Amino acid sequence: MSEQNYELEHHEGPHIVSPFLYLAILLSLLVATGLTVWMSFIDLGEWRIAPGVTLFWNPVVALAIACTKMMLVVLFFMHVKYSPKLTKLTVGAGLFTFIVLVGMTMADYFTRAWGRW
Amino acid sequence: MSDAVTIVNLPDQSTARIPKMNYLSKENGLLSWLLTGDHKRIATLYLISITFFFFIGGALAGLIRLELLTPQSDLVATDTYNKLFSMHGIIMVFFFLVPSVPATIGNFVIPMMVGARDLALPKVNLLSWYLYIVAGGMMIYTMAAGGVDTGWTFTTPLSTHYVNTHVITTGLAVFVAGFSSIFTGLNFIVTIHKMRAPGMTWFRLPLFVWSHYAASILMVLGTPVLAITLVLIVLERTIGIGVFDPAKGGDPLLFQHLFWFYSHPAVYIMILPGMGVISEVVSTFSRKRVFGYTAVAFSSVAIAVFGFFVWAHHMFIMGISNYAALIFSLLTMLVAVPSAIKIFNWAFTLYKGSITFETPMLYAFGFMGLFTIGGMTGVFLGATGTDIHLTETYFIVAHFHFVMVGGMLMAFLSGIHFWWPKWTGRMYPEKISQLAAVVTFIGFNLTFFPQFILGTLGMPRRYASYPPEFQILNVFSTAGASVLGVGYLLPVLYLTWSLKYGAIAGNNPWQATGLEWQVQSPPLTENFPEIPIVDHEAYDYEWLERQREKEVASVG
Amino acid sequence: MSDSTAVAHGAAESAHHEHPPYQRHHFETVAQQFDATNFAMWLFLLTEVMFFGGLFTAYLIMRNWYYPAFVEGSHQLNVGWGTANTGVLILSSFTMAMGVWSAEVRRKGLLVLFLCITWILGMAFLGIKSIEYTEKWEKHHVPGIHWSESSFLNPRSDPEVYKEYHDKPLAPDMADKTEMYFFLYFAMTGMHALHMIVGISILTFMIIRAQAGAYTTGHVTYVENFGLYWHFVDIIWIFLFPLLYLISRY
Amino acid sequence: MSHISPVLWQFLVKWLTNFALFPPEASKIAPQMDELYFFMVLVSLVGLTLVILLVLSFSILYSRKRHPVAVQIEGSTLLEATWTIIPLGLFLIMFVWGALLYFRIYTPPANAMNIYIVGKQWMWKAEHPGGQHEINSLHVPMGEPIQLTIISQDVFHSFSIPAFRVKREAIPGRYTSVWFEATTPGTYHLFCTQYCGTEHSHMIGDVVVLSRDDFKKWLQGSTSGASLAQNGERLFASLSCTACHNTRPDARGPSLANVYGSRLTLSSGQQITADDAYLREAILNPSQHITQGYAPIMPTYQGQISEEGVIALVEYIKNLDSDYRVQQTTASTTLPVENEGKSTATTPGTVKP
Repeated sequence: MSEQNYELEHHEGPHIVSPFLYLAILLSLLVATGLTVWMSFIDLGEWRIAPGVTLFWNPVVALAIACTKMMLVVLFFMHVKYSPKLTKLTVGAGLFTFIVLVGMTMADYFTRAWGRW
Repeated sequence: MSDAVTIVNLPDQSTARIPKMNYLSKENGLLSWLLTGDHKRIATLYLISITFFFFIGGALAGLIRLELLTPQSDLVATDTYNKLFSMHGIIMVFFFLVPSVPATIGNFVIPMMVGARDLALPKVNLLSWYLYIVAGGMMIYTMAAGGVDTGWTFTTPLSTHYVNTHVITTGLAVFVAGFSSIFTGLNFIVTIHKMRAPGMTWFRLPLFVWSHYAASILMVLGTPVLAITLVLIVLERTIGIGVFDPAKGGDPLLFQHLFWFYSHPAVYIMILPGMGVISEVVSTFSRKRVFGYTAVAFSSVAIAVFGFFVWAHHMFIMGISNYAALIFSLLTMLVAVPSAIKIFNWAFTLYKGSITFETPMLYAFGFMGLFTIGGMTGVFLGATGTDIHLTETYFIVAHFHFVMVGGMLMAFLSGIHFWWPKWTGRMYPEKISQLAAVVTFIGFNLTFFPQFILGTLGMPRRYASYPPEFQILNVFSTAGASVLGVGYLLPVLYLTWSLKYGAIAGNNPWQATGLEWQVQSPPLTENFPEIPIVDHEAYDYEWLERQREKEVASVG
Repeated sequence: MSDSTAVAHGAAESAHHEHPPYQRHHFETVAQQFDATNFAMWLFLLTEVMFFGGLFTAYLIMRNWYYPAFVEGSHQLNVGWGTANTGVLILSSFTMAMGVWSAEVRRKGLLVLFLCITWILGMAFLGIKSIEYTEKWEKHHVPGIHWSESSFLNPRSDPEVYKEYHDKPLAPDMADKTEMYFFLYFAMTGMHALHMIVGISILTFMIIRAQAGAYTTGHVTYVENFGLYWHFVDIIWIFLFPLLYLISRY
Repeated sequence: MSHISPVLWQFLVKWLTNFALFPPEASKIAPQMDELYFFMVLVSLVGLTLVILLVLSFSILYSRKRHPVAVQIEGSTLLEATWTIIPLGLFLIMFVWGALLYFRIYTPPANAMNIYIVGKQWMWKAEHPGGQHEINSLHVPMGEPIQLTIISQDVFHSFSIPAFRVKREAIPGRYTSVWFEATTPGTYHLFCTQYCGTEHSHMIGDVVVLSRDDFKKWLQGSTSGASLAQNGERLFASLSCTACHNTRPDARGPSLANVYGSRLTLSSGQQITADDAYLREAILNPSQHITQGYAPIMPTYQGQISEEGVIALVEYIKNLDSDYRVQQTTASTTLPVENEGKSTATTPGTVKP
């Protein structure tokens, strides 16, 4: 693990982020919200991977924007960018387990269609 | 007993006294206990509460075995029987096994093992106990009001639409108990990361701490999924939300996915802390560092990580996609390996040791044998083909009782005996406790081994009545259960006796190396007069020897 | 901040050093206390992620199965209110971050101001949410107790939505499944709103404490941790918004 | 002994006469399953003996009496690797072996005779294609592959025949299937192994394996007058399915002749094989299962037909290899409406052996 001895590792306490940066993040978040609403009214088309298996681009774009917004909030509002590795690892572990839950469950549902079972 | 067969090293009983200042004597009165932040007192509260629930669960188990003495359902009606096994399962899993070692022994020794004065969040620790009590109260209420008969797995749509027992209160009780376990796990992780004494690096931590760390990760990440699943069940019963209801387009298999996403890792929550106990005990009573420390440490973490990828092996015959079954089966095989690693490492810890056979060690031997059987039969069930025949029969009942009771309960008793002197300052009586260990082992095998054969023969689980040809083996099982009951009652009696009459233990009766053994027993409220600076690895018996020489020199 | 770190370093040298009043006895240093509680908060958020994870899994599976029903169910939601609410929540996240900043630079007045704005924005979110819920009730879109499928069997009966999206009538079996969409809509937004309510209650308590100057003495842990919680609730909404409101709006 | 304790004596006699470690092997798959099972038992025994031997011998050799001072050993990478790789290898063998078996048990051969099983609280209903109904029993011929198509009407059940080593969950709202080929005549246990409520332990029955001739006799003796497909046909007519699924050029629904087993393109563009599960879904949730080129106008029959009714319809459509019969029914007046699928439930179908 990353942190070793306590006193050695620790530094100045929480990093203080400039309010202007917060303001910039706020503006980008609002812009991203506008963008995601605007995009949702445009047909971005679809990708026919196989007969019957279609990927619509709209939800993909919407989720990509949502993920970007999440990253902005997590990194700056929640100070993860300035936090020790352990915090970053914690966030990573959360996302990873979340993806395992959703991904592996969905994997079952999708592969059911492959066979007659 | 001569010196050659025991390592017990007690102070001179004529002069020894329990230290006047200790965590038990610091403050008196009920309030000082109910409002305490001291991890040792909370551990004691937990110990009392889980023992209470263990005996309720045990009594239910006794009734189950009595009913199964005869093929007909003659002692109790079928629905009463269904309530008995449901509540036995719920109480034993959520109110005994999950909190058993972590919330009691873990709570008591982890802060001392890492060299801290307390857990990182004492109030959260106390909150966890209160949540447990609230949940336990709800469970008792459920029992008094007529019980629940869904089985501990709450299978939908049975639990949501087809039974009219107290599913809602039970669901909420388990929900609350889940948060109690989340807070315990969270507290451990923070403590292990942030509260280690100077010099206490990760690879100087006792393996007990490693295994609790792994179990805590599972608690923190797995339990909330169970919580939301139970919320959905409660909502389905109260306002008819249909996520799991096939009649409304919902999917009962989704419930299985979400439930087992927690409940499979939950078995590792139950067994990992027990494995930690065994590491400590085996090392102490063979006077040797644990063979392959890093391998044992990382196998705990591997179990925690892989534990999240295998849940659908509970659903092989339930109509999941066969491809998914394949993947989950493969991953199940992988998660079986770290357990094998641990077993062999413990066995080789004995190699060239200097072994004595006090009670904790006897329980640990029992653990190693029974857990090997439990683990191997898990592979039978993890392999897709044999799972078809064996699942949902008594084979699976025997399998998880070998792991949970033969494994975790043995480890729990081992740990309780091992840390009893630290906890109370007094020794338990050795001879009778050795007898109890042996009785438990025999009773256990007599109870659960026949169930493997029953399962292979095809006797389904959760049956109140069964075809008469299965009776013989069931009689054995019931006979064994009564022996097992004696084995569990004995420790309660003599441990209570020892509170007053046990020999004064002194600081380190086992001459163990853990930091918790270097302080007085029972410890001070703040654990250490001065936070220790750690300069040695775990299980360093040479360091211990040097310490003792130093002491002798300074006294002399 | 500077003198509290000095205290922290001092405490590291000797366990018997004078502690600041907010340092709990079992911690060696203030910094250790901050780190530990901060980390604990993150772990708690981890459990929250998994808590919502179950709902998201259910949502994704049902959405895949009953896509047409989810499309028309989603068209019944008001994008205007949804967008407004997203803006409100993002803004409240910003004011919360500013609140943490005020605590860090020890400006009591600013801290109270920002916490109050956050409180108001939180209430505004719940207000808008309740307007939306009322609308659902009036349209008989509350599954179970107050439910009717008529707007999906016959979209023309709802001219406002119809002129926007020209939805085709759903087949009866698919129209049944719109109930599933609203189950999940209410479960997910309800669970989110519950988190908002808890957050606002804590915030109320915090405003009183902040007024008394409890968080401007260098002890920012509490504000910082609450901020984490608040941002987390915001993030959940950031995902709920496109998933629930913006299905096939074109 | 017998005069010391008659009870104990009786018990011992009972034990020795009834003692069995394995259920009878009465299907083709059973010996294969048992081979793997024995292999696993063997591996477990070897593993267990190894652990016990290690623990015992070390306990004796290195007890404090004989070996007062422990030798500190760090560990051994070689040994760690050994007990990682060997168990892993063994487990992987079991995995592959088990997976092969699993696919065999859950992949019915094409020529299997299909019997429908409906589980409900607390009984098993079996529907033979010839129209024979059974409750809590199942008669099957020897030496013929039998496929079971299983569904539950309420909660999860599990259809288990230990002597055949097969088991499959009965799930509400979905067909599952399993197959076996019985090899030894006799009567075997049939269990519900998934906990399903109060009378769970009474949801048991018998599987009777008969020789082919006996089975034929049994079929004749238990006939209910109409075959399953004929019941289906009646239901098909009474639900007015023929109003759309007919052969007229302006028919609003596709013709169903020979549809079973064919490859269909749905309106979503997806290609699927029309199997039992598809037919069931198409009746209950039609809108997602519309064949390309047809409008999604079919009403849902959810809640209007019982599972047995759906089974009869599926069986009817399965056996529909020409439109002749449909035309006949369309032309003639429809039979009296027997809604709610009662048509099959009311037939005097229960035949006890």
